[in-house]
Amino acid sequence: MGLSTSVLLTIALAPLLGSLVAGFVSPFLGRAGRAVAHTVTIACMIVSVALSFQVLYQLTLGGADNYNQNLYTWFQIGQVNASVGFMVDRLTAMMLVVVGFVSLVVHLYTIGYMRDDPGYTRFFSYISLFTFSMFMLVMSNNFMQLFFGWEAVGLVSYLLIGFWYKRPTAIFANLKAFLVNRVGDFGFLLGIAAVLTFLHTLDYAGAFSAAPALAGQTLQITANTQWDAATVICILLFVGAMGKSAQVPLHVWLPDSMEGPTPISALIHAATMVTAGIFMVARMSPLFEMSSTALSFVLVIGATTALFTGLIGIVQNDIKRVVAYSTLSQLGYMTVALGVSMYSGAVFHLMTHAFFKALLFLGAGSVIIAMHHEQDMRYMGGLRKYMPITWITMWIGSLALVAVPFTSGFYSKDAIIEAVGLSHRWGANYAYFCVMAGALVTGLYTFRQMYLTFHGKERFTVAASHGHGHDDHDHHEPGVLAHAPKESPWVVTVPLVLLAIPSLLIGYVTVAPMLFGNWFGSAIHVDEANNVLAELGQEFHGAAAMALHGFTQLPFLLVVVAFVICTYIYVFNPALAGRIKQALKPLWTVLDRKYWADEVEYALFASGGQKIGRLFWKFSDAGMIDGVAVNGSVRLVHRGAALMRRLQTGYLYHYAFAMIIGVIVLFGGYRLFGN
Amino acid sequence: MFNHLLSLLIWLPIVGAVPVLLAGSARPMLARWLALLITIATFVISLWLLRYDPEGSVMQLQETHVWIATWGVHFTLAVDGISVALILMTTFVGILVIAGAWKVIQNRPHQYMACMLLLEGLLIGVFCATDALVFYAFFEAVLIPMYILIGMWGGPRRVYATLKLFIYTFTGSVFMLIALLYLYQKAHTFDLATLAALPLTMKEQAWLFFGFLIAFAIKVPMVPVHTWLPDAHVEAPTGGSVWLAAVMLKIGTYGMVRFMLPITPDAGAHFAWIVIVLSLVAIVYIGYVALVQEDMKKLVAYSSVAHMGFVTLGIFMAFMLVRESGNTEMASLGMQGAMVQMISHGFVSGAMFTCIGVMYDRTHTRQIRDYGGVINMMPWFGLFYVLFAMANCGLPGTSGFVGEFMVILASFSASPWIALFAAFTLIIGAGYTLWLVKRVLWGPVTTEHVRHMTPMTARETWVLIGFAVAVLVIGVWPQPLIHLMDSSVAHLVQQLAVHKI
Amino acid sequence: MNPQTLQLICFYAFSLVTVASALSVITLKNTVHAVLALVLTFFSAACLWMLLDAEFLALALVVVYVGAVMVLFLFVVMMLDIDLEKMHEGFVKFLPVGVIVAVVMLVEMLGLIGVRAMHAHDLGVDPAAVTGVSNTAWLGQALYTKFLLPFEVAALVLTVGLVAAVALTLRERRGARYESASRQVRVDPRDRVRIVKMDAVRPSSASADEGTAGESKP
Amino acid sequence: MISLAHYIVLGAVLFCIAVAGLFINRKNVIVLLMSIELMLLAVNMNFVAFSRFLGDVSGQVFVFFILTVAAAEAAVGLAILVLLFRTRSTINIADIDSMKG
Repeated sequence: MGLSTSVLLTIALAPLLGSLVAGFVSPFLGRAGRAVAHTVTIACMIVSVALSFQVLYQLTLGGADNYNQNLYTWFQIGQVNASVGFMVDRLTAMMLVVVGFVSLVVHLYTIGYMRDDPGYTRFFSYISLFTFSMFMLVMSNNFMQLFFGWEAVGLVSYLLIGFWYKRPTAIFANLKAFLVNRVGDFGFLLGIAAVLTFLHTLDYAGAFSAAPALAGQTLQITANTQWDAATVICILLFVGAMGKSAQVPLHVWLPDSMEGPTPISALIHAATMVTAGIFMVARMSPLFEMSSTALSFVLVIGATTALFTGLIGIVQNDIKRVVAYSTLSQLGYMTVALGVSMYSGAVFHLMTHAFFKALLFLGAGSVIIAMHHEQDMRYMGGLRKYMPITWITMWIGSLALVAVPFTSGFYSKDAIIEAVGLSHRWGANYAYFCVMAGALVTGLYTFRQMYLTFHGKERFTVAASHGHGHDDHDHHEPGVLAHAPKESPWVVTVPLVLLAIPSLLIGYVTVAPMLFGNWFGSAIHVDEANNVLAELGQEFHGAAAMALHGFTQLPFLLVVVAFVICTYIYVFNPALAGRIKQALKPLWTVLDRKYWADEVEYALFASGGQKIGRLFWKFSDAGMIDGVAVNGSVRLVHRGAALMRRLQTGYLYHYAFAMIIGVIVLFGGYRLFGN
Repeated sequence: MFNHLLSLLIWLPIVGAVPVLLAGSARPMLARWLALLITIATFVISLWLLRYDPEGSVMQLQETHVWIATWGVHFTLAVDGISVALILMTTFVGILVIAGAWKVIQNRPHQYMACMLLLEGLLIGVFCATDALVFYAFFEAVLIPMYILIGMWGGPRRVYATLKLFIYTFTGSVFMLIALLYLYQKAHTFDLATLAALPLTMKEQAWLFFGFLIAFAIKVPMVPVHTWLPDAHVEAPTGGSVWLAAVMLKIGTYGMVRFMLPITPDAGAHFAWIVIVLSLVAIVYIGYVALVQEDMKKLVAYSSVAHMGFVTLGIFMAFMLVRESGNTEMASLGMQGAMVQMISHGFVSGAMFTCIGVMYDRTHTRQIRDYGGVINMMPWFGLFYVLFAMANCGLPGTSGFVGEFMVILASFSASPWIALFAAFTLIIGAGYTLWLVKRVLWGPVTTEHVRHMTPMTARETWVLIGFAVAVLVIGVWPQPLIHLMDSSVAHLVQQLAVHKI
Repeated sequence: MNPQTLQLICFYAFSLVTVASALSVITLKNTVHAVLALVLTFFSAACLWMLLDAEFLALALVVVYVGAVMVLFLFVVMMLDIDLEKMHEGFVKFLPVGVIVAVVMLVEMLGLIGVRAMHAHDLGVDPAAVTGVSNTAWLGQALYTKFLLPFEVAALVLTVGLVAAVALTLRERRGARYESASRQVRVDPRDRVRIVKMDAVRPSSASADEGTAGESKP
Repeated sequence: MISLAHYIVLGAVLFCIAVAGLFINRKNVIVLLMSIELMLLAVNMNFVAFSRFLGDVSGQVFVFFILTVAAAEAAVGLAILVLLFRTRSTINIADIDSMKG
C-alpha cells in the first residue's frame, strides 16, 4: 500500500492556500478580514496536521511503503534532472507531524498574542507561508527542492523577524539573519554542486545509492592538492546547516532574531526552521557516513556551540534571549549527536526540543503579554501568583530542557551524552566535556530564568492609571506597568497546555522505537563501525529503567547542583548575584559581549565589505576605469584637438596652400619612390 | 502570414511608430493608446513563435530577401529557441514599458512612444537576423532610439551619459565591423551559417575572437568596460532603463552566442579563461561596488553587470567543460543556465527599474538616503519590491534563481574555484539588494519625500503584476522555457566541440 | 604650306596668347582688366580646341564662359566698390613663393607625365570624321543616349545653381507692408472686440484710479 | 605636327599659372575665383586632347559637364561674394577668418 500523492499535495499546499487567502483576500475584506485570515489559515493547518498524522500512522502502523515520486520536471538537460517531488518516509512523516503540530499551536496562540497588532492578517499569511516552505523542505526528494525550501524558510524568517518594520533593531536583525544564512547557503549550494559533480544526480535516492562510489574520489584543489570528495561534499553541505541551525560561528543571527514577534521565535527560531540543518544532515546520513573527517568537523562545531552559547545564556536579562541562547545550545547538542553518527538521536532530540522549546517561547510570550511587552527579567519576579498556568507549563518545559528523568528532554539529551561518551571519533573527548559541562550550564540559565521571572520579589510597580495607553508599548518606563499582570486568555494558555503534554510524555513513549528500535529504517544510514547507538541500545531496558538509571548519572547530578546554586542565589540570597557578577567581572564581560562575535563579524564582513566596496568604487571604478581610461582618453582627445585647432586658421589660402603642398609632395614622392 | 512572421514582428512596431508620431503632442492620449495597441499586437503575433518546434531543425521560420545584390547580402531572418525566448521577452517587456510610461512622460509623449516602438522593432530584428550584416545594422541602429531616449527625456547629466554610451558602444562595434569585413573577404558572404562552417587558422580566430569580444563585452557589459552602464541608467527615464537592462544588454551575450561560439570555437577554447576570469571579477568586484552605491539606479545597474557576469560565465565555461573534460552534459547545463539567466535578468532588472521609477515619480529623487519606511506609505508596493529584490538575489521560486543555480552547478564541474567565486553572489547579491531594501522600504518614515508618497495606481500595479507573473512562472516551472531552448543549446555545444583549424 | 605646319604655327600662336593672358589674369592690378584678360584666355583656348576639331565645345566655351560667366564677373567686379590698392597688397611679397611653387609643380608634372614620350603620340584622325558626322552630332548622340541621365542631372544642377544664386542674393526688405487676404478673411470679430457687462454703479474716484492703473499694465 | 604633348604641356602651364595666382593674390577673392576657372580650363584642355587622341567621346562629354558645373559654381560663388560684400563690406580674405578654430 502506498501513500496517495493527493494527500501529500494537500498537506503541502493547504498552508499555501491559507497564506494566499490571508495575504491577498483578507486585506480587502475590511474588519472581517481578520476573522477570515485566522479561520482560513487555521482550518488549512488542521487539514494539514490531520493528514500528516494519517501519513505517520500509515507509515508506522499501516504498513505503507515509503513514497518517492516526482510531481513535475523543473528542468531536464541531458541526464541532469531536477524535479519537484516528494519523498516521504518515517523521518519525513515525523518532521511533518512536529512541524504541523507546532505550527498549528502557534497559529492558535497568535490569535491571542497578535490581537491588537495592525499586521494581524499579514502575520497569519507569513506563518502559513512558512509552514508551506517547511513542508516543502522536509518532503523534498532532491537537492534542488531542498534548496528551495531552505531558502524559502529563510525568506519567511526574514519577513517575520522584520515583521515590526518600524523598529530599526528589527530590520537590522532581519537583514543580518538573512545574510548570515546566506553565508551558510553559499556553502550549501556549493555542496549541492559537488554532489552533482561527483554523483551525477540531484535526486536523493540516486545520490544515496551512488554514495559508496565516493570513496577514493578526490577533488583537485590546486595542482598538488587533492581533497577527499566525500569530505568536501559533507563539509560544504554542513556549512549550510551551520547557517540555518545557527552553529558557531554563524550563530550570531539567532539571538537578534528575537526582534520578531514571540510566536515566530517559538515556531521558526526554536522548533522548526533552525532544526532544518539537523534534519538535512540526518537525511544526508549516507553521504556523511562516507567521511569521518567531516563528522569530526560537525562534532567539534556542535560541541563548541552547545557549551559556549549556553554560557552566554547565563548572563542575559531579556527573557526571550535566554531562551534563544538555550536554543543555540540545544542545537549544539543535536549537532554533536550528528557528529557521532547518532542521527536518529539528533532527530529525536529535535522532536522533543521542538515541543519543549516552543512551550518555553510561548510561555515567555505569555509573560511578555502580561508584562505589557516588557521583556527584561530584572523588572519581573513573583509572577507565579498572577499567571499560574503559564508558571506550571513553563516549569514543565524547563524540567524537560534540563533533562530531568522521565521528561522528554531527558531521553533525548541523556542518550546523546551517553553516546558521545562511547564514541571514538576524533574530537569526541572534547565534545563529551562540552556536553557534560553544558548540562550544568543549561541548569544554571534555566533555573535562573524561572526564578527571576516567577519567583522572588516583584520588581515592578503598578502605576496608578493616568491615561497610559494600553498598547503604547514602546514608550513606557521600565518596571512600571499600567495595570497588574494577569493570566493570558485561553487562546494563549491552551497552546501552552497542548505543548506541555508532549514535552512531558513524548520522550517516554517514543524513546524505545525511535532511538533504539531502528524506527527510521532506511531513512537513516549508519555504518556499523560508527553505530554508537547500537552499543548504547544493548544497555537499554525500557524507558522507565533508563529514567531511573538517569537519576544516578552525572548529568542529573550537575542539574541538581545547578538547581541548588540558583535556589540559593535567587531565593535565599538575592544580593549574592550582584556580588558574583562583580567578582567575576572579566568573565562576565566576555559573556555579556558574547565573545565579541558580533563586533568581530560586523567589522570583518559588514563594515569591511563596505570599505572594500568603497575602495573598489571610488578608486578602481570611478578612479582608474572612468577617471583614467575613459575620461582620460577624452581629455587626451581634447588636448589633441586643441592642438590641431591651431592649424585651422580660417584663411582660405592656408588651406589651398596645404592642399597644393600636399599635391607637390605627392608628386615628388611618386617621382622619387614610384617605379 | 507565417512565411513573413519575423518580418512582420520587426516592422510592425517600426512602421507603427509613424502614426504614433503623427498623433502629435496635441493628442497625447491617442499616441499612448496607439502605442499600447501596437505593442500588444506585436506581443500577440509573437506568440505565434511558440509554433517553434524544439524537436525540429535548429533554425526555423526562415525568410530571405535580397538586400544588396552586388555584395551578395541577403536580408535573412530565422529563429532558434534562444531567439524565440528573447523575442517573447522583448515583446512582453514592450507592453509593460509603454504602460509604465503612460502618464509619467508629459514632455512630447508621442515622440517617446514612437521611440519605444522603434526600439522594440530593432531589438526584435537583432534577435532574428541570421546574416551578419543585417545583425550589425540592427545592432547599431538600436543605439539611435536609445540615444534619443536618454538624450531627450534623461536626467541632468544626460549629455555626458549619452555620449559615453554612444562612444563606448561605437568603439566596440568598429572592431566587430572589421572582423565582419575580414570574414566577408574570406567567405564572400555574410551568412552566419556559412561563416560558422568557414575553416580559420588559430591566428585568424584569435584576432576575430578579440574583435568580437570587444564589441560584445562592451554591450554586455563586462568588467572593465562597464562604466557606461551606471551612467546611462542613472540618466535614462524609467522606460529607457527598463529597455536597457532588460533587453539591450542581452544583445551582447546573444552576439557572443551567435558569433564567437560558432565562428571562433578554437580561439574561444583557448581564451575562455580570460572571459571566465572577467565574469568572476564582475560577480565579486561589482558586487562590492554595488554594495556602497548611494543612488538606487546605480545600485541596480551595477547588479545588472554582476548578473550578466553569470551569463558570460555560463557561455564560456562551456568551452572549458567541452574541450577539457568532454563533459557536454554539464556544458549544456551551464549554457542553458546562461540563457535562462538572460531571460530572467530581463524581467527582474526591468521590474527593479520599474519599481525605482514608481518611487521616483513620487519623490523625484533616487538617492537612497532620501528614502526610508516606504512600506508605511505604499504597502502593496512593498510586496512587489521585496519580491523583485528577492528575485534579484536569486531566491528559489523566482526566475533569478534558475540561471544562477544551473551555472553554479555546472561551474563546479569545471573547477571548484570558479564555483566558489560564482556562488559568492549568494552573499554579496543578497547583501547589496537587501541592504537597499532595508534602507528604502523598511523602518519608520524618516523623510519628507516619503511622507508625501501615495499608494500605487492601478496602472502601476498591473505593470508590476506583469513582471511578477513572469518572474514567478519562470521561477516555479522553468522547464517549458528550457525545453524551448534545449535543442538550440545542444546545437551550440556541438559547435563548440568542432575544431576548425 | 603644309597644313600641319600651319596648324602648328596656329597652335603656338594661340597658346602664347593663352599663357600670356593667363599670366595677366593673375598679375594685373585692376580687377576689371584681369577679367578682360581671362576673357582673352578663354577665347584663345577656344581657338586651340578648334584645332582639335572640338568645335562644339569651343563654341560652348565662348558662349557660356565668355558670353555669360565672364559678363557676370564683370558685373560683380564693377558693382562692388573694391579698394584696389588694398587688394594688391603683398603682391611682391608673395610673388617669389608663388613662382617657386608654380615652377616646382610644373617641373614635377612634366617630369611625371613624361612629355618626351608623348611627343611620339600623334593626335590621329578626328574620331567624328571617322564616323562620318560632325563633331556636334557625334557629341550629341553620346549625350542623349549614353549620358542622358547625367545630362538631365546637369540640367538640374544648373537650375539649382540659379535658384541658389537668386536665393542667396535676394534681399528681404524689412518693414514692408503686405496684405494677407487669407488672414483678413479668417478674422473673427470676437477676437477683436470683447463686450464686458458691467454693473451700472458709479465707482468712487479712488477705485477708479486703481482701475485705470490696473488696466494700463500689460 | 601637333602632338598630344603640346596640349598636355599647355594644360600644365595653365594649371601652374593658376596655382601661382592663388598664391600671389591672397586678398582678392575675385582673382581667386578666376584662378579656379583657369584651373578648370587646364583640366578641360587635357580632357579634350585625350578625347581626340583616344577617339573616345567621353572626354568631351565630361568637358561639357564640367562647363555646366563650372557655370553653376561661378554663379553661386559670385552670389556668395555679393552677399559677403553686402554684410562685411569687404572681399578681403584676410578679414574673413570666422572659420578659425
